[in-house]
Amino acid sequence: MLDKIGIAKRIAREVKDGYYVNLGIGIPTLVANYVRDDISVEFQSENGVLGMGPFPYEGEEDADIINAGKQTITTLPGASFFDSATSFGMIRGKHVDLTILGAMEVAENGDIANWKIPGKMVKGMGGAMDLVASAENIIVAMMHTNKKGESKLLKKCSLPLTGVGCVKKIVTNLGVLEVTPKGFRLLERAPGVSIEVIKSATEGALIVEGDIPEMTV
Amino acid sequence: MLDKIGIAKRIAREVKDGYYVNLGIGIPTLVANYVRDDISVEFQSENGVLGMGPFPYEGEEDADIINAGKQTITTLPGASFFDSATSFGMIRGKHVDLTILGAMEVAENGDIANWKIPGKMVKGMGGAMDLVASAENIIVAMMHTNKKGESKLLKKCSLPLTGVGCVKKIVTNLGVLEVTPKGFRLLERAPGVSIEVIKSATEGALIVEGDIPEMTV
Amino acid sequence: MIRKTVANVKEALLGVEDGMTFMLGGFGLCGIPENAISELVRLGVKDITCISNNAGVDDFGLGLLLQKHQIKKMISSYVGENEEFERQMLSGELEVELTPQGTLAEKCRAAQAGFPAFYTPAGYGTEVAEGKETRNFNGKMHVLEHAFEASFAFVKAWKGDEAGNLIFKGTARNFNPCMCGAAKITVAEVEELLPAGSLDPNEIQIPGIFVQRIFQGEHYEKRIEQRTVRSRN
Amino acid sequence: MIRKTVANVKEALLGVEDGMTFMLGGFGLCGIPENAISELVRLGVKDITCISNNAGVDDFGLGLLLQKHQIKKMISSYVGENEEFERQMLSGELEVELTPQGTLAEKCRAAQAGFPAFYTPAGYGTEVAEGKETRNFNGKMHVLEHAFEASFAFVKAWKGDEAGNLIFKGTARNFNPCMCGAAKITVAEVEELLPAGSLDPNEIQIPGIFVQRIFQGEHYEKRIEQRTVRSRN
Repeated sequence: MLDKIGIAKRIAREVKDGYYVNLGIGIPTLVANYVRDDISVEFQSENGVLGMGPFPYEGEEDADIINAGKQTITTLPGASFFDSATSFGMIRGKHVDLTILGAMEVAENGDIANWKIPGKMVKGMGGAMDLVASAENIIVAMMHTNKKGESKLLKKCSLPLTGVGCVKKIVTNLGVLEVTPKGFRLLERAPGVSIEVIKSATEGALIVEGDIPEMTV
Repeated sequence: MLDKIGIAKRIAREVKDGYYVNLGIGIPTLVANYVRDDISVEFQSENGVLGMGPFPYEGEEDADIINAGKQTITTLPGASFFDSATSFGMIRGKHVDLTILGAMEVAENGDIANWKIPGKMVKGMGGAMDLVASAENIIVAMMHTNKKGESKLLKKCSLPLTGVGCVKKIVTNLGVLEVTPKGFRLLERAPGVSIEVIKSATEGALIVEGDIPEMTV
Repeated sequence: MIRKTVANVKEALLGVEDGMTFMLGGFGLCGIPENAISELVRLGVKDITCISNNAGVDDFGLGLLLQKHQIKKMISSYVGENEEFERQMLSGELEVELTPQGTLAEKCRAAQAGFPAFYTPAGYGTEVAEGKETRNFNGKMHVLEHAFEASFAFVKAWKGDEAGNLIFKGTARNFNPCMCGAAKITVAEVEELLPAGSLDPNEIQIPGIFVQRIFQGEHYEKRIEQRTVRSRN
Repeated sequence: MIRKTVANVKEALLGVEDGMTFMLGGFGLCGIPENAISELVRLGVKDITCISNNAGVDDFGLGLLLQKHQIKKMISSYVGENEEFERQMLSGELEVELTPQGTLAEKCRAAQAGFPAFYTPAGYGTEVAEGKETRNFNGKMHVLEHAFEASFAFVKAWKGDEAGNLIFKGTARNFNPCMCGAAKITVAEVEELLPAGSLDPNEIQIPGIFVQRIFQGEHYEKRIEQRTVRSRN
């Protein structure tokens, strides 16, 4: 089974040379730490920066330079700042190659829900609806089940949707799954996780064909 | 009767303090020379400059700084450069207060034609269609009749239109006219021009009510 | 040069009234018009609608207006990190219209640039699209969204000049440029107000034509929401 | 940092083929991609469609491609000052689609920013709107216009860096920024190509994400169309 860092490490392997990547808040943010350093990647944050670097050294933080999680950041050589309309032009115009974000639920047809729990707190969708509606390559990073042990990979989302039929791949603590027209196709098992465990944690249609390798992280 | 400079001088009096003004090619360009110097006005050129100044001194011309007529220009303190989409955002968004342009024909309902003579040369509409479709305040500068002596103030335009029902005021070599729901209302006569002369040079409905003063330029 | 300078924040906010719709720049607490917000609190205008990506925190930014119950409605994309906001929303005191962030930005830009409406794929198939026109372009569904209408836009820039020209800094740029010229009156507050001609015309990010009033803010706290740092070792 | 530099104009134009649609920046002869145009002439690609505000003059700019009969169709707003253009258009050799200038700019920006279509008042009631959908918004009629589709965009900037970031100069900016990222491949030529980190991230006008290839042009003639000057006396 993977922990959050394990999920981030596994997703980092999906990041290819030359990719512009938008990372959501939470596990996705961690991905930046594990991308191979022999490839060139630029991280975009939808509040208006391309070429994000690590957190600033203590005392060098600048209130005017933050990421979409409102964390103080730095920029790397080649970085640029821009306004919000331009930022979402990058996203909507498919210039960002990969979007990695968290989810509360994913359905077997690729629907995703991650912005609202009716009756409870509504924090808002932020940029997530724009990202999932536009990105060609969306990876969801999440736990396979919620705190109550219920599957988050469903036949149909129960929560208000963020986007329809958009998720391509899911990396959970239990494995890697691809969204196909027939449902969630299991690609890899997390270390030490059996197919039976994944089956019982997946409510939506699960496709297990051939040998499912245990992943190496 | 006014010459081109006279028309430009008369139109210059329509330019008010605080106006952003777009000047078309030809007579309109001359208007800049006659605006009172005790008011603040900024000239916009749709190719991407606000705060245009006079022509550069000989030897100081810069190929990268031109107006929409492709003439080398200078900028005044407070000027800015911007891209074409932003430039037409200023125009479409009604941030430009006054548009002054030439015309081949104007109709009594405010239609204007100034970009094409079928069968002859078609130079194109440039920014004129955007300007006339968006500006709240459009003044046409032109001769009252064409080279054949035919009226350019018509019941209906015969040439392909640039915009519909948009012209508010016309300053010609013969006078100043306002477009009203009932037709061209004569406001002023050019020096030495009789109402009869204007009537005979105007094909569209001409409204002459009360005393029509001779203009002072 | 058309002069846009006003003496201070009081003069800058002349004409502000109860029930109006305001746009406010900023992302979280980054790049917010701190001085305009303080003056709105002081003026005590009520029943206002605020178009702003976020709603501040409990004791800073738009949170200050929420505390005083001056806001009737928020139009935002993300409103977390604010307990008073949550309380007012859940109790029904506060109306909230959540809009995808890119749509929010473009609704501002559309107002600025004179586009009445636009089609975006964001939100299609979600409750955001309920009651809205949808349309297929190139095999993909889009939602028709309309330009915002607001009485005032309050934006914050880094440097500005007497002609209203603006330059922003870092990610404090965010929604600020998009809101310039997107309301009937745009009020820009800047950290440094310079004479016309001080800024290179080539480096101006928002031309003064989009700004009606400009003033230098008295004080900027620039509070950081998430101070994340690394140590040198 | 994702490196966008290519060795020269030849490498920059790899993949260019007969029958493609190209966008070319510039207003008149100001800010045109001189080196890309020369290479298109040298390559002799035929039957191309050019999206460009103007068509150059007889012996410079796009006029060079017209002379060689390489252009099948021009999409422009203004095409005066070019006798060969006139001759080809009147004889039917050249197809011409005239588009209002603001619409032309926005059709580029729409392609860049992922908007399939937009409504503009420009051209309503004229032959430009013939066959197009029209619609009333707020009592005013608008025309539905669609985003451009192009294989290559050729733009010219003043300074650029290895990451593809661009800064333009004066009115040579014009359509160039709008075309970046508006075609499948954007090729930027610059007067000065700098290492990444040389440009202030705050002053970059087009982020490198919108540019696939960048090179420093060998030579810029920068011809002036209308040299207007005043004397010092």
